[in-house]
Amino acid sequence: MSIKSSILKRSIWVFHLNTGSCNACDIEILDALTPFHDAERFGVKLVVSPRHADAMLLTGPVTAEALPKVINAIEAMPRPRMIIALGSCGCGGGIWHDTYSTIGGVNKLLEILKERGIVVDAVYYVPGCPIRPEALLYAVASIKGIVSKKREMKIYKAE
Amino acid sequence: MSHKPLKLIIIAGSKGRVTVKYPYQEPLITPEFRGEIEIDPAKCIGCGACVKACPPNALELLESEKEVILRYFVGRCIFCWRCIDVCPVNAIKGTRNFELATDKHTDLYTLVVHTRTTCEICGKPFETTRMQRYIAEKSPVTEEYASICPDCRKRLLAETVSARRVGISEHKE
Amino acid sequence: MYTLTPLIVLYAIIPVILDGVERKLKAALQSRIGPPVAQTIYDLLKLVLVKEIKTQPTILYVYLSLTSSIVTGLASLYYITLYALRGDQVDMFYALALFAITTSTHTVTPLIVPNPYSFIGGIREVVLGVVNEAALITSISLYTIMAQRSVLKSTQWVTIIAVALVALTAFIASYVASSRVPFDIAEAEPEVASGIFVEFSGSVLALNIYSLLLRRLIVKLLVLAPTVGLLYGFSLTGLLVVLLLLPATWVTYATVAVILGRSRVDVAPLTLAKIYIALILISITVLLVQAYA
Amino acid sequence: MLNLEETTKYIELASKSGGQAKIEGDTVFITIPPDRLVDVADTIFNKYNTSFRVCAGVDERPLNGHFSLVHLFTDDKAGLYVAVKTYLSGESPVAPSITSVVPAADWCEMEARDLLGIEFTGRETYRLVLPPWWPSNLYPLRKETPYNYRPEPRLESEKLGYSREYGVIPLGPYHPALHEPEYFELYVEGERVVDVKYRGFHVHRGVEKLAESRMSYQQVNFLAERICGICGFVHSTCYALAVEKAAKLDVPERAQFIRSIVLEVERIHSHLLLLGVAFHLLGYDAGFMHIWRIRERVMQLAELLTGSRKTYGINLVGGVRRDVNEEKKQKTLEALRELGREFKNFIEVAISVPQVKKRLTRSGVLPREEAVKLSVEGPVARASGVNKDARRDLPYAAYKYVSFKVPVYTEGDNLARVLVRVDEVFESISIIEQLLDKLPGGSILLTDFEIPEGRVGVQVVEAPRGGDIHYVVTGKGAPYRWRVRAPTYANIPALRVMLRDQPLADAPITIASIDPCFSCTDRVVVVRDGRIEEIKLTQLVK
Repeated sequence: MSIKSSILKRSIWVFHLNTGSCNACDIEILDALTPFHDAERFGVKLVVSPRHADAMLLTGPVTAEALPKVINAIEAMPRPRMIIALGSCGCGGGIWHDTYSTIGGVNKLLEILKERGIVVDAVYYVPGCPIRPEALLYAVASIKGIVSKKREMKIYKAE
Repeated sequence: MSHKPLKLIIIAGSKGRVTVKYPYQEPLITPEFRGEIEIDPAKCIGCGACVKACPPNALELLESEKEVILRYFVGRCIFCWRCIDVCPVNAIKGTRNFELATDKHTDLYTLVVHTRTTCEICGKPFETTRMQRYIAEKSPVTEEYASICPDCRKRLLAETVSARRVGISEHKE
Repeated sequence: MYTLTPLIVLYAIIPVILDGVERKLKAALQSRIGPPVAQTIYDLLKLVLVKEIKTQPTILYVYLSLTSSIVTGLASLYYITLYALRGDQVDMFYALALFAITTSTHTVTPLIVPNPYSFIGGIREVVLGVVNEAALITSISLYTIMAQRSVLKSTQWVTIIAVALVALTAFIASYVASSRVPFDIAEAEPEVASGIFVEFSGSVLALNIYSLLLRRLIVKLLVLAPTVGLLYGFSLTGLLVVLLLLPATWVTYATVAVILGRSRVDVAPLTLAKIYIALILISITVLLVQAYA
Repeated sequence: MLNLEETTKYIELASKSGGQAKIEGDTVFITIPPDRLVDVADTIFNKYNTSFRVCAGVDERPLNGHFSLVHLFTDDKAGLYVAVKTYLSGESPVAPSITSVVPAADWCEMEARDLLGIEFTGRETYRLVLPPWWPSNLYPLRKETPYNYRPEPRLESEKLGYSREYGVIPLGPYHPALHEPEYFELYVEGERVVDVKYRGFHVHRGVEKLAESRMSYQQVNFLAERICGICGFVHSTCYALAVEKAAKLDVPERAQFIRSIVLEVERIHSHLLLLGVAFHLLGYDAGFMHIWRIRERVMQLAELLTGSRKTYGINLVGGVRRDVNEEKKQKTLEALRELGREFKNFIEVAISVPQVKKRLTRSGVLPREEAVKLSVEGPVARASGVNKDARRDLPYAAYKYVSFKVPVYTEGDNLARVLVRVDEVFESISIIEQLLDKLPGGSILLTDFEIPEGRVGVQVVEAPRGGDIHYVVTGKGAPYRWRVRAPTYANIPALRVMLRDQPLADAPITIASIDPCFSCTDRVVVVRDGRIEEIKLTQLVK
């Protein structure tokens, strides 16, 4: 098992799933592949069919129109499948988290997937508006266990 | 077929490998970069100015009987730093931190819990303790009103006015 | 006479490693670091490990055709090696025949899958393949025949020209057959989503990629063996020279692929056909002239 | 700046057709009865040769019990905005369609029909906006509809229609050639495209409604910026300028200069981005990688100037938030010099690659007359010999202080569109250098001003993809109505012309060559054949 997971971590093929984002995250994803950042160092490869993908780079707040296609795309991924929610839209619905034509981010999507019995093995959240390419690299590195997680829930008591 | 395409090799050779070995090296980041915000719980008075200014509602005030919670959801933050501009007590400061990736949704929250005072008269939950002190410091004149909720304040005013008119105060202690 | 089993195992591994080298080189030409050399191995292993989605009813046939393609490929490698050792052209013809099977099975695979993109990609590959395989086989057979006779001893310039032309044709054909840019129009990702591989996942995809890499190895050896035979001679050392030249050839092909763009599906086969026919006709006429003179 | 005899003809036209006209700044507001709309539009568009920008429906029932429909033209030669307004009944709004005289008005009329329930006569109407399952009597932009009411989505995606004689190649919604969810159906004969159906607009996020309801004036800047992640600063600038025009604020010159500088930085990054993608689509990945390597410098420059690589977030109504000091100025100039040199070196190599050259020339041709008829925008128009550029024709921000060429090509093929962008990169570099050189002193942000209600502001900003137009009606603390029309909105109909009779292999590069920015366009959702259901209005009250 440990061997298997270590091999899986060595090659992460990602499918870029734009669910109605503003393009900023999407171009930063492409930017992460280009010479200055070069995500391919970590065995990341941008594939163009969900059938080939190990992880789904989900950008955007999931608009009502894109929802059915998004579900199909995720269903088409082989197990183990991972969703990497990018940007403030992907993680929390972003600036339009409560408008009439979006469903408001990845968490709602996960509920819908659960209802339909589509299993997602892992979910990663990468905040940023848009994400820096480095933020994506950081996420990949933490998936591979190169860096340790920094952010955790903080609760302050102000008297 | 010209020889020009071959120049690519020269260009690549002259450039070498430009890749920055992040996370093993420092990222390409300028001092200007707007990253995650930090709320200083020692300064925050829970006034909600930042909440009003925040375009994506990443900052929210959750009010309950006993306490007011300022909730910062970095997962929805657009890093515009408007909250920093509007904060009356400079409790919010910006950082250059972008390494926020996590696998737990709850990691993305920061909560600042404020206790509430209750109105001296009607006993309804009212502004945060910090807020009250802040107001008292800012304008000592309103000292006696600072701990009374707006509706009670209105009633008091009405009563005092009518008292002046009619001569007898209907306000019984 | 020689036991070649370890060599076959080597052949099975070489293309995966050399592909890693190719990716590294590509990255270098794009002024970035690129993946580790072993990346292709990781990718293939990963693909074998993930749960594949068996959507296609025809998946079994896909498995069969891909496996047969790989097996025949290895067999043809065996005969190429024999040829490089002994210089017996019959071995070469066996190798070519087997390679024809390899290519055709690999080519029809996408046509088995009922998916518009795979179908387009498949048809494209067939169109290009028909032109190119013909040229490849003819030119290499001619090349073999010439390499057989020790033509370089003869001082007749016509022969030299003929050999040169045939060799050129053979090399072009082998480059095209390695389905790299500008002739990767079957896999042209942006044009037909992920080309012929679109419906495949998991181990089928792994098999498909592997058989492609194996083909790349074969087409290079197909031209290297006669060349070395011609210039150096057929022997064990000759074989070693071939194996040493292999990485160099691979890198050269890769470099060419980086500095060029993708040709268009309706243009590529026609232009190729013209070039091939011209070259082969010239060389044959030259041979005939020489024969009757 | 604007000469009277130009404006008089519009005033006469208004009075002739039983309406009145008033002039505010560079905008002519004409109000006419609905029955005269078509011939007025005909005169303005076809006789005066203005360019049609967009039409916007407004729900003015809370103010005066009417709906209103505003058609926006720009007289580029005179530097005039022309807004033609008609009042429609508040109960059952019906307007005459002007598509017979202005074909480009097709989409925006359907948008008004679906978002506001305005019916149009004299044209075939179809359910254009919103998903197929969207309730027919639920109009998001009507004031009584809450911005956050979500009908239960139905999970179905529809085909556009089948063709017996031709093969159908679906392109998208998720396709390597499109980095956004869009759906084209290419009808092919062998490898040749015979017809195209477009089914886009997956990126509708309800921006306009959101701005009217939840947001405040200053917040909308950040919303506008997120209409599009590539040309976002254009949108926020356009919005800010429109509001400032409506409220008659005079913004500090320095702020205007900084806006122009950042706009040009954005243009450079956007053009380089497109060139890179184009090379990738032509299978020349080295081109993609190197162009983006060069582009990275611009991204860092943007971060240095604004604090973010994209969605800069420095625009406010009344000015900007980040200043340019001497050190930044020097760094910028140095970076631009370096950029210009590298780009020049590389683009020569890239264009000389035989396959790239061959496949760009004479593919995806858009003839000039088609370009005029569809009133396409930006590089697409300029590559087809239509010489228009809002920076020169309707100068805004600080563009009146700089001199620059507007590259125009006549071939109208993909190569022309690429070359226009290549030239514009160099122009932008020189513009920034001029602006930095002339940068005036003073403050960068106007403080304490108020924005009166009921004013109207129209503004065009030349985005990397063409003219972007914002129409703002001011309200209480937030825009009463905010209409955005992104350039791609005007360019997509041209794709049909470009793609027809092209080899399938060229479809992706041709689609990319208009530099489609769907997230700008898709504040609405187009549906050709939607099954429509009724819902009780009582369900709305929640």
